[in-house]
Amino acid sequence: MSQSTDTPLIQVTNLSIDFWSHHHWTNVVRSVSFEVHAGEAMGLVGESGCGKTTTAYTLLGYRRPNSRIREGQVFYRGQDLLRLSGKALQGIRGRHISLVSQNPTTALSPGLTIEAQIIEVLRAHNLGTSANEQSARTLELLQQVQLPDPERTAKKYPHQLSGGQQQRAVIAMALACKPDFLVLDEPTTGLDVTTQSQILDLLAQLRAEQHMAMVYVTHDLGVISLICDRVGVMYAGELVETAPTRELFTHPRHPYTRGLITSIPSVRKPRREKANLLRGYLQRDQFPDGCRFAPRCDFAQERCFMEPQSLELVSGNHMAACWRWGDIKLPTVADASVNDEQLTSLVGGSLLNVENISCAYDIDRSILFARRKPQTVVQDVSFDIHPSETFALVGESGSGKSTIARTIAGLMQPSAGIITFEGHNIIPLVKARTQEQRREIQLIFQNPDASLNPRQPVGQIIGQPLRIFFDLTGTAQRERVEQLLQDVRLDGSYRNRYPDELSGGERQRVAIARALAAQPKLLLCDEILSALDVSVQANVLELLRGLQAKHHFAYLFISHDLAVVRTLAHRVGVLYKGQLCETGQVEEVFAAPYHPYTHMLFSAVPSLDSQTKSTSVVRGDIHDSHKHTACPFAERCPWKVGDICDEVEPPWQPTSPTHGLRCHIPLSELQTREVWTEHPS
Amino acid sequence: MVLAFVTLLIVSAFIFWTTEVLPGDIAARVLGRESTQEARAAFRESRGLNRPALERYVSWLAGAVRGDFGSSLVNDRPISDVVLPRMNNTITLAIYAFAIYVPLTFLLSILAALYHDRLPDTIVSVFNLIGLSMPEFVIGTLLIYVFSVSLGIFPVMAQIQRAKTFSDVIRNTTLPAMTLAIVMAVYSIRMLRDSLIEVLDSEYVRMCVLKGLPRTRIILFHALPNAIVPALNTMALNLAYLIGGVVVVEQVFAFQGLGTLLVDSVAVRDSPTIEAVALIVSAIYIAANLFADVMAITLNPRLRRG
Amino acid sequence: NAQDSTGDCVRLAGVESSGEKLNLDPINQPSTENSIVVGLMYNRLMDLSSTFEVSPELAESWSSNADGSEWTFKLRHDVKFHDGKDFTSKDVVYTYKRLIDPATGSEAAATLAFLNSDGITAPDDYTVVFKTDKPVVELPVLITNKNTFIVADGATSESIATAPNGTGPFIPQDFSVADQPHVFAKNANYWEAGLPKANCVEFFAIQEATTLNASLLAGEIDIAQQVSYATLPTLQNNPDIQLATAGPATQMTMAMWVDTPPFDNPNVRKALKMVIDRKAMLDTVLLGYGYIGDDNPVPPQSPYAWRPEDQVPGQDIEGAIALLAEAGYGPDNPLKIDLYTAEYIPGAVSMAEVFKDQAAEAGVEVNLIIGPASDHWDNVWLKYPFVGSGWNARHPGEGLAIAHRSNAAYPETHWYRDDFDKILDSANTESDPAKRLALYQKAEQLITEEGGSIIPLFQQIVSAVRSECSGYEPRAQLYRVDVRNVSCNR
Amino acid sequence: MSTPASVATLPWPKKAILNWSRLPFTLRFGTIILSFYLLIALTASLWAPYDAAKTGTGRPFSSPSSDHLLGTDQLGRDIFSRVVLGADDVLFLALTSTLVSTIVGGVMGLMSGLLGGWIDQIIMRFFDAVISIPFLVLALLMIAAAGPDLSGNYWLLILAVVVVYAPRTARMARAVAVDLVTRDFVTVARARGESVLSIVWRELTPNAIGVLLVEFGVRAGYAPIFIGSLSFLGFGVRPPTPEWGLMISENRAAIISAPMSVLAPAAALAVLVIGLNLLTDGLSRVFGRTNKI
Ligand SMILES: Nc1ncnc2c1ncn2[C@@H]1O[C@H](COP(=O)(O)OP(=O)(O)OP(=O)(O)O)[C@@H](O)[C@H]1O
Ligand SMILES: Nc1ncnc2c1ncn2[C@@H]1O[C@H](COP(=O)(O)OP(=O)(O)OP(=O)(O)O)[C@@H](O)[C@H]1O
Ligand SMILES: [Mg+2]
Ligand SMILES: [Mg+2]
Repeated sequence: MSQSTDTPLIQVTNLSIDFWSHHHWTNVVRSVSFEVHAGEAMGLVGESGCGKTTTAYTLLGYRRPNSRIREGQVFYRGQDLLRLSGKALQGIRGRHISLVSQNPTTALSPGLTIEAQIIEVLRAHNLGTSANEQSARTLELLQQVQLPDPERTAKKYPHQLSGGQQQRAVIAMALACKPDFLVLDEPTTGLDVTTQSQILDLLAQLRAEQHMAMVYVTHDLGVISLICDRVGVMYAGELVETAPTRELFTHPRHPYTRGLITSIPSVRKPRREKANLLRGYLQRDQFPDGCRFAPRCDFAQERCFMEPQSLELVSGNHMAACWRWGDIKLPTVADASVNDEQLTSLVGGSLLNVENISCAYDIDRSILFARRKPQTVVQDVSFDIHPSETFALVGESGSGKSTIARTIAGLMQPSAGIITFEGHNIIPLVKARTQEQRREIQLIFQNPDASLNPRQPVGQIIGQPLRIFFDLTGTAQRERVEQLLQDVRLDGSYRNRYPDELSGGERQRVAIARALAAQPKLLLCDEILSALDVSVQANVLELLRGLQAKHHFAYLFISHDLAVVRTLAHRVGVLYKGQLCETGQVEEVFAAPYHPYTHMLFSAVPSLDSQTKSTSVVRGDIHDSHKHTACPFAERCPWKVGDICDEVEPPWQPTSPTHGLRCHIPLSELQTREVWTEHPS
Repeated sequence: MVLAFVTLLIVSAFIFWTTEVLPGDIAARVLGRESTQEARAAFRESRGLNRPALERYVSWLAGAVRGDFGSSLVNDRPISDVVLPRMNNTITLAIYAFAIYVPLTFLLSILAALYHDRLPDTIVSVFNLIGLSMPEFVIGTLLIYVFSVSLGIFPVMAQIQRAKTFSDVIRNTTLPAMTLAIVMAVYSIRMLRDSLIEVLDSEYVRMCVLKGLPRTRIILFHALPNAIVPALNTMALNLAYLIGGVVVVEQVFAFQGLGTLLVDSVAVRDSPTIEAVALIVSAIYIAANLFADVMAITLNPRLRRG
Repeated sequence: NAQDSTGDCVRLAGVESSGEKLNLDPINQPSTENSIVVGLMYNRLMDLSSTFEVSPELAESWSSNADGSEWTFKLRHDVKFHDGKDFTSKDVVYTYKRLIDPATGSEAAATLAFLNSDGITAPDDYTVVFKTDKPVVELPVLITNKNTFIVADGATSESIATAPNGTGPFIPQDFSVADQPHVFAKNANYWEAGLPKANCVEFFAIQEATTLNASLLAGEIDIAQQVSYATLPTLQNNPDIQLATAGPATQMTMAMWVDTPPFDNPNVRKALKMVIDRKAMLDTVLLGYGYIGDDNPVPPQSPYAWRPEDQVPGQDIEGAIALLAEAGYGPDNPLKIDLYTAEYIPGAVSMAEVFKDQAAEAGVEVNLIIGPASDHWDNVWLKYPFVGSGWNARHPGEGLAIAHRSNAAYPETHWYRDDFDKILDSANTESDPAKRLALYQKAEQLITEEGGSIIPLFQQIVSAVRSECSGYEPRAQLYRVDVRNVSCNR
Repeated sequence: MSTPASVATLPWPKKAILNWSRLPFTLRFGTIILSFYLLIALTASLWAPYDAAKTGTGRPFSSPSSDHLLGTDQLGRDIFSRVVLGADDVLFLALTSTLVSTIVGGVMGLMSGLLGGWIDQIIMRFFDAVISIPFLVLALLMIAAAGPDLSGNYWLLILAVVVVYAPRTARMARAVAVDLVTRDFVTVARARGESVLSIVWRELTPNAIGVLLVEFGVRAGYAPIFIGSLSFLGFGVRPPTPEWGLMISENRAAIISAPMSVLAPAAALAVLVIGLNLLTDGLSRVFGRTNKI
């Protein structure tokens, strides 16, 4: 977009930051320099822990506790923010530079209404003299971020809003004083694809309107491609490559950038070769004197380990910190070869059969005995899973995916329906099930931080199922644990570590090992990749596939990430508001005819390959509508036929023995609807 | 609400049962060491103590449900006459003590949390720990010697019943209120400090800083309301303590409160009085807990349902 | 109104609080606080000195027949009750009949058992006659105790609770059980000329010794009837405070059951009495504010004592060891005893601790079992073979009988001895004072040498009075606080 | 090709826990104080200048001198000797009673929070009832019910402390548990069919330990004072045991006449409490207080 006027708005020079931990200073950001001009959007990418947030905070003159700025300056309009007094900073923060932080749920003060929190900012910066003026401005802001029903939303508390709405509120707050520079720290990472796509649209629009400069921090290159003019890639606290967005994606120079790009699964393309994945993960105690990426680099030579690298000009305004940028072969996205693995044929009968289950939660179990009517969140869902098969359930947050998994695991009682496992009816609740049934179905959760007991060493965590299902103790248990750790490609010595001494990917592998320990036949994987970095995700995906080949489990794979699903699943079920709206073989679901909802999910996924910047197909929010309609998707459906959608339950339309969808629109018409355009005309 | 009554019922049954199994003859205790057997027998008869325990409990309970707590076994005065004057005194003292305790707790915990692991925190912590290991009467006695005997500012005896004006009430009850406030504060400061430190480290407080909000506003409107929530129940617990557990402080300041009445009643085995006081304390505890829950919900709307 | 004349009030503090037990009916005095309050508003026929000499109060004079079985009391004519009613012999007869009527629950019924209802008569308005079945030569003393305050004819517990009426120097103001202090206004029509000197009295019950002490030092009270030994050092050389003592007062006792092993062995009893270093015990337990005892309810300092203080033998560990050896106890087989006690009077636990320590010197292992004071008289005393006990000062006739006669209401030593009873009986009917004294002394000697009471100490009443006040004389009787002569100049 | 080889060879930094100088300052200091107390408790009988119960070793209420480092109490006993000789009783009483109440309260609270539903309601209602009875009265009733032969019995006193403190600890533990049971690792354990006690022990306790430790530190300070205030009402430890709470309480009238008789045991107690709190604070730092409430 608008390229350099004379002086940059923000100029970071030679920034180095250390953290105090375990009795010594650890360097976390090293010699980072970049600049952002007025109106420009710069992206910062890198895997978790590389120092993106730390860098972003310094852009507001903020230093986290236990850290020190070893050297460097951050100039905003000529003032060094790092050397300003607290009072002066108070005047700049929120007024001229605003932050949108990663997790809106924790970033909003839980005890104050949205309005109060916005007005507070206005008042702190003496904008809007009267209360009326401030309220008016608040409403204007809420409208600007496209929050539904601003008057009512203003009076709500943060927890009364959905994640996407909360993030909009945070953005409204950031915009309150019309700043000229916005720092966004992973503003969409915790959100659904659909919500993410809406927020990105909003940001793009705001930028266009207000001509703000931005620094956009994320680990998702796809997002960057949609919003940024320029990208900086960080590795281990260093900026390893900066380039204009398109240039970076087409001609990545640094091996790390390359790995990052190839690690990204795509909805549009089926499975990718695993050879180009990044290996290992960032380890602070492993840095050589030279290039910090060297231990993980496939091209590393001795010199790499000795000499530190700094950014060198590659071309135009493309810089990379690798002396070999010239010699290594440029990979291209197109290079990634397609792995046409055959679907395992559906041998034998089904392993698990879910017939017409419905689930409901008792809301409000308060002390007052007052009980409201249970709320149904899963309705009449049926599917089956065959041995060695991966069945994926996709859908937005709150669509009932986890509820189904919990029901199969016996953690909650379905209000209707039957579950059969290996041909036998299984008793709904886990307490009543046989030891054998408990063993054969295992559950892995989204967040390994929550599913691993932080106070147990890995050995004990994996040992629990061994003890309870196989009576293994002592050395026998230990040997088995080591074996299992090897199965998930971890070293046996990890036995003695605690979860907080592991990286996210390693934690998730431990969780997988724990499930494997039971020698299950069915693994219920509830969003097990969502919390992981792309590079790590790719590794775990590989692992899951490898394990399936070896042990022949079936997976129920729950995810909202279509790309991942496409990579792993054999069959897919698309869930919306507790109802299945489409099921079929993965290739069938990922091809026309589409259910309108499936279509919306697809189009929301940002992609490096896509040329379009806007994906405004997504409408509304799963949480917005509370009206009951016969087709649950009716209100958000871009192809809504008419009143029939509200009043008549849509029919199930099979397209093949394995594929079907639930919609009023005739199949023939759905078939012709054009979906995303990879190459728009 | 139902559960509150269940709790009260448990308390009343428990108290009745224990006073029943306690060795000791109320007649001997009321009439004194030198009373005759005949006199004791007559006394028991006159108070209806010869009826079976269960019968007495049921009839007491029936009365209590209608608001009639019976009469003191000691002097046959209606329980309300015995308890209400003391309760007035106690509640006055409790309010005053609370009025000192709450700001004291806030102030010191904020100080300690803001200067976490630095000098002010250490000083507060050390004083806290010393306070923790100081019995109430040592604190009370020291206050008496400093403020009454040496400085003559406040009276030794907290004669609230003689105070005619508000300032008299304040003057007469400042020392016991201070003692109680200190005793209660030591534990709460610890809790509130910990929880404040956690909240101050939270993301939304950081966001407030990065929004350019003034520090006092951040502490008062963002940090404190959220940090208080876990400490609220302790405060409720302290209220129950203030109502029924301050025997020692009452005695040190020759204060006519419920605590002394309760201990006296236990000493003579006057079960209707014990019951009445215990139920008042329980009810206040339950009410305070409920209030704490409501406060928690007000301060933290997340706890609201629906 | 008393409140307005607070400046002239004598502010008096006692250490015991009766709580809800407090009542103004003399018939039942479960606590000292009670008795002090009652003493302010009533009179008795006679008053008793610290040494148990009787002096006229409502009775002007008295006389008996030759053998002491009929006593005639002449009453004052100029006395009126607070409500204006004249005081007459009817009131006296009513009071005493009420005191011995079992239906009233009177706690004096036992001590006044020698009276009978028919024998109390009033020949005229100002004469009362007591006739007894057997001669009672010390009747005037024996009918004078903490319960024998004269109430108006017809008064009942209920009427006293709502409208107390007496002849005494002070009149209760809005008396309520719970409210402190209890305020009494001067009885303007009091029959003793010029008395009381103070316009009013405020009475406080302060249980906590430090609080009492601080209130004294801060000038919030004028007279503390009894101060704790532990706070004495802060008062002793204080120019604002005068200390006054009276005594011997309360006796401090450890009571053994003489019919229960190991105390059934006279040698054991003797040995346990010999191990005590009474002087040292006095100096530590009472800080010297008291007298040594002779294991005899009559203190050695009394004219009735069978031997004077200087003849009381000191500690004799060797002797004790020898006696114990005779009883079969030695280093290999030490005597082990449980002493049940409590802080039922100030110093009781200290006494037990010092006793334990001193007994250890003779190889006796005393195990102290300390319970709550409130439980002591009801649950412990008279229920265990070795307990702490104590008695307020009494006239020897009563003091010897109350716990030691075979038919005593409080047989704390199980001392059922006919010979002892006979001596007491003859003393009660002996009208020659000298012979009577000899009989008492014989009984005392028996108790000292063979009895089950270890009485190492008698307490003094140590009162503290602020120097602004004068005229206060403490009495050995704990229940009697006489403030008629007190006045304060502030 | 990918991870295992490279990961396997990583050196793992030495466990910080074993390295004394790396331990939190509070933990080290607390350990020193406690060891000091333990040393005194174990050896005082060898070197204390006087017997704890020996009366009349000097004039009553004499002030500190070379004969009596801290002076004497009302019975002329040597305060210094009594303080050092009392260490073992205090440590035993305070630590045992608090430990038992923390364990009992902790387990009950965690279990209650884990089970939820009506069992939880019953347990918590019962504990609420116990909490709402003034604690001195509760203890008084208990000890009076036990009768004079058991008065001063250490186990009875410990029981009294447990009855009073365990419900409070249980409330706290329950709050932690309620937060923990929604975590997935508990769900996993449930799905595995673990027993309630096993979940409490293996999954919840390690996470609640930080909170419980802090609670323990605070309560351990209260316990001797609580026992002392029982003496105030005529219960509690039997004299002449040199237990500090009892000493403070029995000498309370002498706080002005002979301040040391009260202040010395109070100071000894204060330092013990500080030591204990430093220790528990340090320990909970080491264990990581993952679940503060
Ligand atoms: N308070 C702290 N004390 C010690 N180390 C810290 C602290 N905060 C962050 N770090 C370390 O600093 C490094 C950079 O952290 P930062 O939050 O900037 O990473 P990030 O790139 O934003 O990662 P993510 O994608 O996970 O948010 C990490 O290795 C982290 O472990
Ligand atoms: N314990 C509960 N009590 C009441 N309602 C619940 C409970 N758990 C989930 N729900 C509701 O049930 C619905 C489905 O929840 P579920 O967790 O199954 O969704 P999901 O598809 O797994 O979403 P996500 O992607 O966010 O995990 C949601 O509307 C949610 O609010
Ligand atoms: Mg970050
Ligand atoms: Mg879910």
